[in-house]
Parts: sequence; structure tokens; C-alpha cells
Amino acid sequence: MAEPRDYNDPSDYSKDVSFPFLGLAKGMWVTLKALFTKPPVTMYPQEKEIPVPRARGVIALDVDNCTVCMLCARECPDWCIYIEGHKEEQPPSKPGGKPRARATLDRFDIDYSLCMYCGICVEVCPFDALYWSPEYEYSEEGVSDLLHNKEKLTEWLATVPQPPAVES
Amino acid sequence: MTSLDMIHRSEAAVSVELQTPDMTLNIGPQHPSTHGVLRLVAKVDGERIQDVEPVIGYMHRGYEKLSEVRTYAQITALVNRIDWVSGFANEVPFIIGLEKLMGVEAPERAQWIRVILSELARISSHLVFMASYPLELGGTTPLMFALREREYILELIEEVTGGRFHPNFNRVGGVKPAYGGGSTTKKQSMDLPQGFFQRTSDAMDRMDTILDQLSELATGNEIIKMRTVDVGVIPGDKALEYGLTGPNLRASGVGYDLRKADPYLTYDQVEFDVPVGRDGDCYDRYMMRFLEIRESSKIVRQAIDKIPSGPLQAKVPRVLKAPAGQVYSRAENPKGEFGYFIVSEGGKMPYRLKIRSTSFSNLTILPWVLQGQLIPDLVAIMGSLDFVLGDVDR
Amino acid sequence: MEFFDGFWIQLVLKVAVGLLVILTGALVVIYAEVKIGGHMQTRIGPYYAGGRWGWAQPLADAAKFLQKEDLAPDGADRKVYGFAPYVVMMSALAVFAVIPMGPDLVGADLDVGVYFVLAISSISVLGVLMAGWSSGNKYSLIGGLRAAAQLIAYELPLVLAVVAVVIQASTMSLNGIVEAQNETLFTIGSFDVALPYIFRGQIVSFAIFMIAAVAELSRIPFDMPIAESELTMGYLTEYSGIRFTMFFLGEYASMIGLSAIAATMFLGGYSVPGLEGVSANLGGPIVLLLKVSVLVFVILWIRWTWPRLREDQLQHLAWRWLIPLALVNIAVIAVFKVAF
Amino acid sequence: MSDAPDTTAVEPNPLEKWAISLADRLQAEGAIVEFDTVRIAVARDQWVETIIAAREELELFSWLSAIDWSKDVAVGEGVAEPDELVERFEVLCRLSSVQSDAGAIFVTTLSKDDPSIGSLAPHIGGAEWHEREAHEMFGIDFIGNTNLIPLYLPDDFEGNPLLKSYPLISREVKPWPGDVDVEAMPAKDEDGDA
Repeated sequence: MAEPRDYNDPSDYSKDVSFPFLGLAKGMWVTLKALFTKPPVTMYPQEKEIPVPRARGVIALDVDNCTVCMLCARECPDWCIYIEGHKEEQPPSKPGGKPRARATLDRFDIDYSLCMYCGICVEVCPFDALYWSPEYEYSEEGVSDLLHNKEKLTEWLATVPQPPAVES
Repeated sequence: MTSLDMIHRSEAAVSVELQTPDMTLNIGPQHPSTHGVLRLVAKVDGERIQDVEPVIGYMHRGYEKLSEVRTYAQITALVNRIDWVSGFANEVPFIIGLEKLMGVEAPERAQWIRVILSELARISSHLVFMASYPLELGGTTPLMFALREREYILELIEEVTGGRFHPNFNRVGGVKPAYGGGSTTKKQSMDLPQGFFQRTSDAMDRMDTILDQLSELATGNEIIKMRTVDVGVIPGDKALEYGLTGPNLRASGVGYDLRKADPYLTYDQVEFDVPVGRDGDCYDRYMMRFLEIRESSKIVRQAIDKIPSGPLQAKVPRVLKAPAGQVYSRAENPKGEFGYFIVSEGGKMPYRLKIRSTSFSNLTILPWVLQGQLIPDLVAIMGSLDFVLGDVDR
Repeated sequence: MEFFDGFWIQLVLKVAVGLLVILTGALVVIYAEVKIGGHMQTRIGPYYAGGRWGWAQPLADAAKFLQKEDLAPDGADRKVYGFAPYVVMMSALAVFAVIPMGPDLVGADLDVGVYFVLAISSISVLGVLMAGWSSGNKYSLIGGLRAAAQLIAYELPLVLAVVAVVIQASTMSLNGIVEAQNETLFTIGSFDVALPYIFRGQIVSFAIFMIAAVAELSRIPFDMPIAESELTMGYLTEYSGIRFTMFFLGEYASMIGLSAIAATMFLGGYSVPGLEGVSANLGGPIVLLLKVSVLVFVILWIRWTWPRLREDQLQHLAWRWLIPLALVNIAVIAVFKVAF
Repeated sequence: MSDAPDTTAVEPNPLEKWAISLADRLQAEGAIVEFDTVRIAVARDQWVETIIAAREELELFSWLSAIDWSKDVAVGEGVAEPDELVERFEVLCRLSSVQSDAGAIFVTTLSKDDPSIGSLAPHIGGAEWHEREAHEMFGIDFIGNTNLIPLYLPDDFEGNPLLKSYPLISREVKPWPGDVDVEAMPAKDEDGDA
């Protein structure tokens, strides 16, 4: 057991009013100063804040890297990734080698109305097919429009930023 | 000043007792000061509340059941949604418990990062309180001042974790953002972004200024004092009986802070004070949070100085399986003791996960403390308990 | 131009111009409220409506309100519910009839102008009570009752503060009070110095009047009747559309009205030293407008800074402090009036 | 607890010593310490008395909940060895000291045929909501708690959601998208254009 701690004394603040109306006047001084200060406002549709590179905005898909391994769909807590694929005969990589079966992606949908932006799919992907993009402007008028298909997810790839430098 | 003192406590009791039937006033679930969807069925006699029955559950998401069908990695993503104003702080106790269960210890750098982000989460959570509490008392301006400052804090959290509210940054054995990129960049980008320490200590400096402003706007304000001093007094033994923790308990004069009483992470290596109140009234509860922001920024500054370099992640198996066992782990969430009781039967998912959410316990005292209060005081007391409905309903 | 000399045509013209000015004034104050409030909170406030600085925001809001469905709750007493906003609006507007904007620019120069103002402005309590009672909503009921209790409590200090001025001016005509403040007290060199009552011992009355006026307007720190965080919107909870607009405009109109009365009684009204004759009639409204703007700004400023008191604290403030203070003030003023 | 309370650990560490002495003082059935978590087994009919006595030194009432030990598992993972499982409820109550880091979880076992236990609510005000929660989630009866109305769920809700046998609808109305099998899990030695 840790030994009982000594607690610091209460009351480095006062509940009494030291000087009447001083607090009220101070408050009015603060708001008056604020009235003549330039507000730190970003006028959103005209000027945009640039999200940090790590921001989890939308998931981009690199179709070429995907092997249809289903790991992301299986690990997704919300079951919001739908993948379909088929196997295709590929010519042998080396002359004289065996022809190999290669999985081809037919469907890769992420339902952003279900997604909770946890990033588990990006993390488990063993082939770097999924990336986070900080892009956030993809609201839709209907919930069903939030289902992004393979083509749409590929478009996001252009918005994926370079990873930031890190502290050592 | 006597004039303000004289008019400060309600003596509105009518000397001639009129026989009036009680009126049932339904407050919420849609009400500006119930922080979401709390409903109070109050029996009132004029403005005085005879009896109040809180009705919760409008935001019940069944996290304890959901956790039983989710793997441990998926639960980490879930738990930061319980109390969304301090998402990171909810992950910490869960991941500590899981690490205990699996016998893994996170590297020191990861532990320090957890400390920094926990304290940033505490600051942001308390700033929400500093914003919303004066609003409940009718003062609208502190809201903007505090929320603007919180935005800078959230930006810092986002910069590291990728999420403002839901970091999902803790992994068993370390910390790690989910960042897409080639395998090499994935590894590189795990650490804190460059310049983070500088920006954080700048933010802490700015915090001092904003706290001065807030104290001029709200803390020293006579009307705030009139509305909160000696209102909603919770004595220490009642607070313990109802399981109040965190600033609400400390306001009642019980200096119980898990960061000191049961140090976890690297809290035993930093120096800070735990503010303790005396009377347990609304003003004490308000001041606890106000003073804790200062202490938190002290901790963050020390952590920035002390953080060592090194790995962020201990070696863990790819598929997380916890051995059978039962572990209770807790941490000092901004709102109080946040605990997880993990019952594992050796699988990938817990057999049972009991979430001891802070706001739920803090709210149980509501019927007791609201008896005989006035309707305006109801708002003041409810606000001073600083609950989040997601944390109450789970 | 015999036509324009007719009584009725003059009346209609006066009313139309008056209404236009007052409602425009109310819209301007609403705009000032959102814009000043925004900047005090380090925001910008309205920005888009009207192209520049969001100047058309109040108009856009009004247009929006007018389009909305006029809802009445099931349990409402419909007649009373529908009538209440007009009572409040009427009382807010009628006050302007006697406020002098120049030596000859006054709707009706009553001998008992002060009495009229106080009587008319307290009618709004009736409208608020009607709204609270008829809405069929418990929040509205509590709000209405709070408003009634509050307005009654503050009527008294308001009246007593005015009585002190009436004693000093020895007249109940508002025009007479302004003229009394425009009298030359003494001369420094070639300057005739006339001082408004606020500098002539009425500072306490002025403070009491302004506190009571803010309470009567139900504005922060005395906005318990509408108390958004407690009673959602008090007696306004169920109102929407045009009826809500009536309440809303009424509130701002009476803010201007009470500020104008305060300016008239304590700040010299339309008069400034050196402004006489025709130029007083021309410049008077502008002078009054400036004085009113200052008072309105202070009321807005307070609203965006301070929190709200509690109903019982307000009652204590009124009955225990303001009313005795006002009575003592009257006694002192009366003694000075008799002695000097 | 799936295994019998075991108070005779080989070499008790300080925490275990403390746990055993606490169990002795409270005349409880035994103490288990694993992963720094102290659990004190309490007889069902001693429940209320023990908790009240324990609050003498562990002042803070932290939480109260239950576990459903069941073979019938509708969703999620069941117990490791279902054959040896005794079907039962466990009611847990956590008390902590505010003077030190001490704290213990008090556990008692209820049979599934008669899931009822004395209520703490008349003695510890904070227990009322926790008992209401356990009542609606597990169907455990707390005798003496007069206010056992549903806390979270609608009044007309049927069933006890946290029972292991209670299905999770959201996992049943929708097929698992991970079910489609195209290729086995990627092998480590995947090469070429993968």
C-alpha cells in the first residue's frame, strides 16, 4: 500500500467578494478589449483550415496494392467495408515458371455512414493499400450516398499527404 | 461586501403556507442545460423542487454488450467514445488493464506520451466545463473564450493521434497512430510530429493568459459567486457514499486523486499539486477544475522536459489474446476515477467488460443533492457536476 | 396645404413616421446586438446577409420569421395567446408618443408625460403574464410568473427614481424636464453652463433607474423570465413566427424607449448647450439618438459579459436595497430642493 | 470465480497479505489476488453486512455490477472450459480507500434459480442506480431496493441484455462482410506485384 498522502491546504481562492463590483468591472473590461480585437476566425468556405497530415479524414485506396485478403473487412468493428474479388490466371512472372492465380478486386466499398474512423483497417493492411487522407469535404445529401466505391476511394489517393517529420 | 452577501442566499420561503398542489415539471431530454439527453422529472412547488427523478438511457449504446463481441483492438477504438470530451483519457485505463493482463509493459517514451496526452485531454475537458458552466448561469462569453482555447489543445491532440476527439492512439504495449503509407513510412511516422514539444509548451504559455481572462470574466465575478457559493453543498461522507470521484469529490474536501494515491504511467515522476476544496459547494467544484488546468499544464511542461527518446512500442503478438483472468484497472479521468473490470477467458474478446464510468457515479447523487433546491440552482448544481451523457449512459 | 393641416392626416402621418423610425431603430439595435455581441465573444457575427458586414441580417431574420407557420399549442388559450404579443408591442410603442426629440418634436406634449410613460410601460407586464398563462406550457407559466414578480418589484424603484427627478424639475412633463436641464446654472466667461440632472445630484437616481430598466427589459443579468438555460425561453417558449417577432421587436423597441426616457430625464434629452431654436429642432433628434446609443450600448455590453442572477436574489436586491435607497434619495433631493 | 477461493498462496506478497487479513477481518470466505486486483469472496447472506463493515476502511463506494457465467452464449466468446462451468451469477461491488491505493472487489455468487440478494441501496445511497442497472441487465433481484425500475431501457423492454444468452440484433440482421472468401490470409512470403 502506498502511504497516505498529505493533501495540500485548500483555499488558495476566496469565496468572498473583496471589492464590490470589481469583478463585474473586470469582466466588462475583458469583453471591451475583445470587441476591439481581431477575432481569430477562419471564414470557412472562403478560406480553409489545412488539417494536420495525420488527420483521419477519409480513407484512400490504392487498388494496385490490394490483394483482396479481406483483413480490413474482417477487422472492421463496424462491418462497413465490403469487398468482392475473383481469382485470375496470371502469366508466370519468370519465363518458364508456373502460371499463378492472382486475386483481382471487383468491389471495394466503404460505407462512411457506418465508419467510425478508428483506422483499424489502415493499420492492419499488410500491403499498404489503404491510406488516411485529411480530406473532409465529402458530405452528401443522403445517407446512401456516403457509400464510397472503389473508384471514389481511389480518387482520394491524390490527397494523401507526405508523412510529417518526427521528433527524435 | 455585505450588500451582496445579504441577498445571496435564498430566503424566499413564504411564511404563510399556502396549500398548493405540486406541479410536475419535465426537464429534458431536450433542454439547453442537460448536456444532451438527460431527463429530470421534478416535482416542484413554485420554484422549489420537492423531489427529482433523473431519467437516463436516451443515449444508452450498450458498450458493455458491444465489447463482448469485439476484439481488444476494436474495443480501444470504442472506449474513447464513452466520454467524448476527454477521449484519450478513457483509453488509458483500459490499455493499462490490458497490459497488466497480458504482462506487457509499454516503453517509457510511450508512457510519457500517454501522460502528455492525458493531461491535454484533461485540459480540454475542463475547458469545456469552464465554457459551459457560466453559460448555464447565463454568461455567454466565457463559452467562446474557453472553446477557442480548447480548439488549440485539440489541434495538438489531432496532430499526434490523427483524431481530435477520438484519438484511438493507445495500443497494447505502446502508442501508435493509424497512418497509411508504405511500410517504411508507417514505421517512421509513428513518433510525435516534429515541433510538437515547442507547440505544446507555447500552448501552455497561452493557457496562462486565457486562464487570467477566464478568471476575470467568470471566476472573480460577483454574480457567479452569488450563484454558486453555498449552493448544492455535498459533504465529504455523502460524496464517498455516492461514489463521487475526481474534482467533485475533491471539492468536498477529500483529496483523493489516483495520480497521487495510486500512481500509474509516470505520474510518480512529475510534481504537481492536487487542489482540494473545503465546503463542496458549486463554487468549490468550479474552482477545482479551474486550478487543475494550471496543474495539468505544469505536468505537461515537466513531461516535455523529462520524456526520453526510445521505442514507442513493446513487442506484442500479432493476434491479441489475453490470458484468462480478471483485472480492474483505473485511472484519473478529468471527471474522476475511470475504471475497467476486464474478465478474460483467454480469447480474443473479453468475456465481460464492466465499465466504471465516472459521470454515471457522479450523477447518482443528483436526486439527493437537488432536494429542496430552486429551479435556477438545479441548473447550477447539475452543471457543476460536469457530466457527459455518453459517459452516464455508456 | 390645407389638407395636411387636418387633424387626422397629421395623426396618420405622425404614427406612420413614428412606427417606421421605431421599428428601424429596433432592427438597428438587433443588428448591433448580434454584431457587438459577436465581436465581444471574439466572433464575427452576421457576415453574409446584405453583402457587407451582414447588415441585412435583422431583415433576413424578420423575413424568415414572417414566413414561419403561426403555431399555437393544443392546450393554449388561443385568444389570449394570440393577443399577448400585441399588448407587449403596444406598450413598447406607446411610450414613444411623449418622448420629446426637440422643443417642438414631440408626439404629444402631455403635462403628465412621466406618469404616462410609467403607466404605459408597465402594461407590458400584462402581456407577458398573458403569454405565460395562455401558452399551456409549464416553463411559460413559471417564466410569466417570474416576469410578473420581477416587473412589479422593479416598477417601484423605477417610479421612485423618476419621482426624484420630478421633484427637482417641478414638472411631470418630459419636455419640461428637458428644459429644466437646459437652464443656465452659471456662466464661465461667456459660456452659459447647463448641466443635465445626472451631474446635478441625480446620479443615484440614474443608477437605480438603469438597474430597474434592465430588470424591466428582462435582460441579463435580470433575464430570469426567459432564462434560456433554465426555462428554455420562459414565456416565449411556445411562440413562433410573427408573434415571436412581435415580442422580439417589442423588447428592442422598449429598450430604445427606456433608454430614451433615461436620456431625457438624466442626460438632458435632446438638448446640448448651444443648440437653440430651429437648430434644436433639427439637431435634437440626433443628440437624443447619440445619448440613447450610449445607453443601449451599455445594456448590450452588460448582456454579453455578466451571468444571470437568481429570482430571489433579484427580489432581495429590489426590495432590500434599491427601494430604501431610492426613498432616501428622494428625501435628500427634496431637502435640497426646499433648502436651496 | 471459476476456481475455488484460494487463500493459501505460497509466498504472499504485501498485497496478498493485506487481502487475506481484510478477508479475515470481515469474516469473508476468502481472497484472491490476481493482476493487482483484490477480490474478496463473500457469502450471499453476509453480503450487506460485509459491505457495510468494509466501508469502515474502504470508504469510497465505487461500483456494483454482475457477471453472468453461462454456457449458453449467443454472441461473443464463451468461457474457456464450458464443461466445468457452474452456471451462476456473480455480483461484484468495488470499494476503495481514499487514504491509500487500497481497494477490493467483493464478490458473491447467486444461483440462476434464485437470483436475488439483499440490497445495499438503503445503506449506501449510491448503490441504488448500480443495482437498478444490474437488475435490468441481468435480472438480479435486489431485495430492499424499492426503486428497481429500468434505468436505461424503455419501460416495456423485455429481456436482460447483458445475459450471455441474449442475442445482439445488430450482429444478426447483417451478414458479416468478412465472410466472402477470395484468398486465404496472406502468406508471409508473398512476393511479386502484391
